[in-house]
Amino acid sequence: MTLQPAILIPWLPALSAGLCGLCCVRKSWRRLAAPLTIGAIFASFLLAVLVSPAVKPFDPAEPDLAPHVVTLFSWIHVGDFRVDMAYFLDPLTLLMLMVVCGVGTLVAVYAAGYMAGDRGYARFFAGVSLFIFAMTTLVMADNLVLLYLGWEGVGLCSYLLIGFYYQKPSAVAAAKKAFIVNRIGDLGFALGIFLIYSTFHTVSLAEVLSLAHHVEEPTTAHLWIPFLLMLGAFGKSAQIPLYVWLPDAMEGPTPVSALIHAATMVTAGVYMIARLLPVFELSPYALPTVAIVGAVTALFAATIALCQYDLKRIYAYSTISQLGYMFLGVGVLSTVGGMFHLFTHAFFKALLFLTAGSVMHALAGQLDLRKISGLRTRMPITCLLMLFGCLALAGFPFTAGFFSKDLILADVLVRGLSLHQPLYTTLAVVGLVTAFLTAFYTFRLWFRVFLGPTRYELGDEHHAADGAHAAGHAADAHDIKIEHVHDAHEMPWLMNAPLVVLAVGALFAGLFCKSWLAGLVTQSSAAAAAAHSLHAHATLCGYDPHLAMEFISSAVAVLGIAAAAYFHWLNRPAADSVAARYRGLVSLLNHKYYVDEIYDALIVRPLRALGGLCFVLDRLIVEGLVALVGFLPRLLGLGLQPTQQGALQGYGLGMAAGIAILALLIALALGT
Amino acid sequence: MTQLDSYTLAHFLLTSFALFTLGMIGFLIRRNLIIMFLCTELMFQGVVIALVAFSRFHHNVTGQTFVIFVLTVAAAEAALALALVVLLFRRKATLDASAWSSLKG
Amino acid sequence: MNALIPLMTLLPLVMAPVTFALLAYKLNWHALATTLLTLAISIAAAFAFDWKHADTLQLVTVWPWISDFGFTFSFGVDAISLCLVLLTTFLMPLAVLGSFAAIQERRREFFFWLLMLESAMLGTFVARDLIFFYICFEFTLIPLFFLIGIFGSTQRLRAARVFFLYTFTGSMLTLAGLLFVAWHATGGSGRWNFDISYLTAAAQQLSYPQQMLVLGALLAGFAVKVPLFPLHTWLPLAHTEAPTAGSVILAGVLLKLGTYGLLRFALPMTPQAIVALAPYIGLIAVIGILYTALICWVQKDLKKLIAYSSVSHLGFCVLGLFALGSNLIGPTGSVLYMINHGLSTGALFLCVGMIYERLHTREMRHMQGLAKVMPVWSFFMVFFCLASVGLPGLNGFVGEFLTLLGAYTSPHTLGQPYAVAAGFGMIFAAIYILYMVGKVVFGPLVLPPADLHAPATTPAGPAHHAAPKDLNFREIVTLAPLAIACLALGLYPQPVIDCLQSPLETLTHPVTSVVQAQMSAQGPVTAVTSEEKNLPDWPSDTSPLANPGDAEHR
Amino acid sequence: MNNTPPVVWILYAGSVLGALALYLIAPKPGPKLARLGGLLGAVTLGGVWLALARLLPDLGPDRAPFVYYYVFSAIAIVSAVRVITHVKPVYSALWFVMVVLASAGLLLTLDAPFMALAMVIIYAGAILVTYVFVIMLAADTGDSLNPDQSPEYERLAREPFAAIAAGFLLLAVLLSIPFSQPLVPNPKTASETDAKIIQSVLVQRPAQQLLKRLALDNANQVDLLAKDPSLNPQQLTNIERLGLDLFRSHPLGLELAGIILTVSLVGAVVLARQRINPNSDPH
Repeated sequence: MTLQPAILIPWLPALSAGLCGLCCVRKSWRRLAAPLTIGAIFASFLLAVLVSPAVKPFDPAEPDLAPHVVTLFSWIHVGDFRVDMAYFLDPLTLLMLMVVCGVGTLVAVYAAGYMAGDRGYARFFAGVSLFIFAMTTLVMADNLVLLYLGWEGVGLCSYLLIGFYYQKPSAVAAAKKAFIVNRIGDLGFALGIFLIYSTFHTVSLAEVLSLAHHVEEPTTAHLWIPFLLMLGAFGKSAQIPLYVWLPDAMEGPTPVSALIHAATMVTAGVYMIARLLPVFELSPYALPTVAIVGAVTALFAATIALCQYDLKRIYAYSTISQLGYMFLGVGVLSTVGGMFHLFTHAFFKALLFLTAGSVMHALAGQLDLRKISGLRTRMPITCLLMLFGCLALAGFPFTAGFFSKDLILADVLVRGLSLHQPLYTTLAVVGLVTAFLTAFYTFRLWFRVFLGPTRYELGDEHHAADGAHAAGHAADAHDIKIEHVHDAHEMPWLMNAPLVVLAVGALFAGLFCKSWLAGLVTQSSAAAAAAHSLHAHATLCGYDPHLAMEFISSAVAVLGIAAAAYFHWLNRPAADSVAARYRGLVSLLNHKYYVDEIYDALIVRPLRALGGLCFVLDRLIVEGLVALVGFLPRLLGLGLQPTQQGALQGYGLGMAAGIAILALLIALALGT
Repeated sequence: MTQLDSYTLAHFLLTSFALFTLGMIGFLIRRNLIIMFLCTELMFQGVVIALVAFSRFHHNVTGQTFVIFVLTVAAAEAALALALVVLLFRRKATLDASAWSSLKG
Repeated sequence: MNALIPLMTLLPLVMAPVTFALLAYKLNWHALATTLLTLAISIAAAFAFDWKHADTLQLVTVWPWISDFGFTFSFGVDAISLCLVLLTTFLMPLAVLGSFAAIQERRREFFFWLLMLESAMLGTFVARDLIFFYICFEFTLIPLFFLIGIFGSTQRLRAARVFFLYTFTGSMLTLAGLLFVAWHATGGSGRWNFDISYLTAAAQQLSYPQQMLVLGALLAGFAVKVPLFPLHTWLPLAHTEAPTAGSVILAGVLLKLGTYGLLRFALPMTPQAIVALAPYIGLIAVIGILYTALICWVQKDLKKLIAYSSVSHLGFCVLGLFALGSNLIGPTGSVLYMINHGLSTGALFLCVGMIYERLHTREMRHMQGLAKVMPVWSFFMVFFCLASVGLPGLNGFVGEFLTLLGAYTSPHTLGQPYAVAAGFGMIFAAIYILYMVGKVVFGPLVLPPADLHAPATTPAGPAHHAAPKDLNFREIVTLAPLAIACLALGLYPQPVIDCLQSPLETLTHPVTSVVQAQMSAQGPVTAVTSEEKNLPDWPSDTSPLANPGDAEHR
Repeated sequence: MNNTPPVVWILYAGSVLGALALYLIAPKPGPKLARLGGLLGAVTLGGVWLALARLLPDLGPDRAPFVYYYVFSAIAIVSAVRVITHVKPVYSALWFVMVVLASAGLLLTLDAPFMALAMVIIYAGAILVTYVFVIMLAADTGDSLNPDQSPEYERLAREPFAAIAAGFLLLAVLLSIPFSQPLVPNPKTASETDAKIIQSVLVQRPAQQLLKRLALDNANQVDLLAKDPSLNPQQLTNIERLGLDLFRSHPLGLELAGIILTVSLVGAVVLARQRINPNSDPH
């Protein structure tokens, strides 16, 4: 079974994107958009499964290129800079394809129900299928430039989909912010590609990996490459310096948040580092930096999530935190742990977002935690599904989240102990603290929303239009049916079915998929394999560290859940009193450490002032200079004007003096 | 007369230059219109002497024929100039040259 | 077969008076027919062109003009000029189509000048005789002067005047430079020969100071035409005041005359001076990119924003042009950039023109959230904005990426700091374009007050403008080919790149040989210098004159 | 400048002093230094003449005519100065007559008798009479004789210093040329010898008529011719040469001169006929 069909994987969604685009033209065709997109993504998923046996592991030590690369056509060939539209398939790519297309299909099915009745229905699905095209291209890219194409493509789709409700100024601002922050990251990535090309004289992935693998003593250029690529990864996967766009990205419709800002796009950074591990090993400081940034982001985001009141914002910060875990995993060379957490996170985070979406859908756009409580009676299925998701996120024993997070923490601890580097042990401790906080805020949310007295206020948006119009605008009723929401109600089965699948994944993926996934990842990168084996048989004060870490992390998870239960279910006034006592801290966390305001003050406003200054400068100085040059002749004229007084003899005198001096000069010239 | 050698020619040139320069200075100094024209006539006079001196020096009588032409021009100029002066005088009853300065820059 | 090029060039020139004099009714269609015919001939010429060895001069026709001075009408095309010719003939019909509704009165004059402009531009690209090139180069000013002067909006006279004088004074110096080269080529024998290839060959004997002078002169003219940073103030003025078709052609093709001139004359004729001045010009280009990008961000007027953005884009183009050294990435990126910028910015101006026809204002604060009432227009607007920002998959990206890569990998003339700084230009580009798109296309629907000059504080508040209709068929037909071209060039630019390789090789060969010579003179410069290395160390033997060519020319 | 002969230095000094003298004489508001100026001028002129005379190469018997030169040119220059500086226009005109007469004398010393007399007749006679006529016609109201009443614009010269300085600078420069390098007569410009002219032009007129004309004033031609070479029929008189040259090599000039005169005549008549009331301002 050759790799040829793999070419279709990205181009099927692209085709469906085009067709959905056409669907926007006719109102009657809008219905077609959803099945088209779902069909295309599922077809890609099937193709990925179909092609998987033909995929062989890739070892950078001896790059036998043929079986892995499927070339479509040559894109840019200038001198020795050869870039062509070609796809590189190996187990890691396969894994990512499974995640992207699998979760993509489920979310698309959910969105078919969720977005029903919206004016931009076809436009939404065009965006989603374009996103899948970009993501699959990113994942399957054979060379860095094509990866960059996918990279910016997903950035574009997130821009279009965050700004889906373009009527809301906040959505437009959020979309713009997302694209620009991504672009900053992409600049780092582009510069990384330039440096790679100028050092290795090739941008093809296989060659770069093998060349990086064989580099003995890295020059200064080699040291810079990982840091530049890291900048790109952090931009895309919302890590510390460039994470500000993800919480605002929640302005987009919920399926978008689930698919793009939870499961697939944000993991692109993790995939890139996992893919380019040999390049990151060029510099001894690169991977520890990744680990540190990952851990710090995890803790930082978890603390913010504690005091957020908006449902989706909590999950956004939790995504940032979980991504921190993945980077921590990849940073300590436990690619298996990182990718496994990515795999499981895709499931339960998508599940959580979609259930949150159902809650929002049911309460006509109400998302404020303080205004919702006790929905278990109204929406039992969603309550149950969200419970599974929360258990997985919190790392409750034997759920998928538990296995993957535990694997990462164990690897970090093992690395810390076996290599006697205190850095990694501290990171492991930070990981554990974050695990506790994760468990706490996840169940804070769940207990608040579903347990306790059932009282809730409806949101202000119309049920169907779901935020399509800003408050106060009358929806133009003629083309969308308006169901006036009178009470929270359960979602139709069309929307709950994919959630059930996701719930199954969230619960049981840990058990079954661990060995399969470990196989896939170790095949794709030798470093990961070596690290995995190293981690297998280290010891922690006599016990097998993995076993020990399982006990510790499950204890931490249960403890977190109990604390959340006490504060947010059984004794809510106690939570309020604690919140009152630490009012300062709570407001600080609620305002996200004022990071947005700082960025705005430090970067945005000065740049805009600089722009204003440049414009004034441009108008005054540069145009002024031109006008001055234009004014010179007139100035000269004014200077000479007084000599023309009309006096006849004045002119005569001028002539006489002129002749005299002229004669003198000639005489002097002739004379000497 | 005998051969006019260069040194004696210089003498005549001295006189003609002197007359020419005095005529020019007169033209620039005097503000009476008629006298200004008179000074131009003086300049003509200077030129005449130089012409004849050179004609004698080069043994070529053309210099003297040119004097005739100079004379005709001087006469024509005098006629017209004086008619103009009369006209101007009738217009503004003054002969002051600086009265007529409307062609200002 | 060789008669194609002169036929193509002279057809609009001949048809212009005809359309003006005879065909009063259905004028638009006749103008459109002429431009389409020119396009057809140019495509025929493209087929006749032998793309295998694209650097050779093909389809050459020489008509003697004033033989005893060596002036000849010699037409000839190589790959670069053919690409730019195709760009021109492709944009012209769209510009004509775009101005059907825009221009109501004095249409005959409008189309007369537009056709004259087209033949002037084509003449510039196909001219193989220096004087013929210069005549066409100057002749492009006159039609545009009238187009802006008559059909512009409020400040049109001042804009036309500034535009004409500014470019004209600059190109006077260029003429001086070119004539010096021609005179030097005659070697004092009095037999003039203005053929460009002959002059390029003869220019190799120019001494270093002579080259600096010639380059300074050439830069003076061409830097004004390509608005390089300090000399760009005429462009926003001219763009905002020009009618839609005028600014489409001005942005689409006329700005390329400058870079084409630099590529055709400056690079081959004055290699040592180029290598000496490249860092300075690169610096000015980078400043231009960042400076104008920031200015775009604070603009109130839509057209002025796009005008400043094309200054910023041209900064990239020049940066690529001077990224000379080991490989051809920079120049290829630069030529691609010229073509792509022509398409995307031309399309942007068409979109803005359509808005101006409907809302009669270019103030961004008057209009917002047009996506609600004009979805098709919004699709095209967002599409072309993303193309001009350089989104991969669309045409802007290929040019921009190659230009930055070229700048990055040519440490001798430019170097890494230039690429990094220009990279920030990419971010600023995203900022101001998304600011504009967010303001105009997305957001709640706001329409300009009914008549703009009514006092806004009438008790009932300004009666809002009627909701503008979406694009009609004609307008979609205008924009669709551009969109398809952008997508095609973005996804499959390889044929264009292939055909550019060999002509660029011949044009940049002198400079690369100078760079090689200097590199070997200084000992092997390691291919890569680390990030913090500042400007590349100065070529030891060619000390530049006290003030580099570009600073002293005004 | 350093190898110029001494005479040029004297001329420079002379012109500087001359300028100063003229400045003093020129009518200006300041104290009346005219007399002092006149004295200074005379002394300067005298000094220059003496210097020049002493340096004059010994010409032997024909030195005599040179005395006339000095006398006549002195008169000419002094009267020219008076033309410029005199307050009353009539006197200026009359002084100009003196200049013409002096220059006629000079012409005589230059062996151009016809021109000298023509000068006196046409210039002094005709042109200057017109001047005096016009001066009288346009005389100002103030007709009293003493100079103070004459209109203000008569008495005050216009920035005399600058004009004089420029003028004498020009004079000094011009003088430095003929006196420093000796000029050489240009052989090519010399006119044909009389004999050739006689053969080619006067051949129609038999020698006898010429002799007859000469015979009139003296019966015994032969010894006359021998005694006085100028009467020798081979020797053309100045007037004959002048006439021949005028009509043979400058016919066009002659016609043009005629036309100029008629044109000026017509112009003068036209200008004079215009009816203008004195104080109406045309535009």
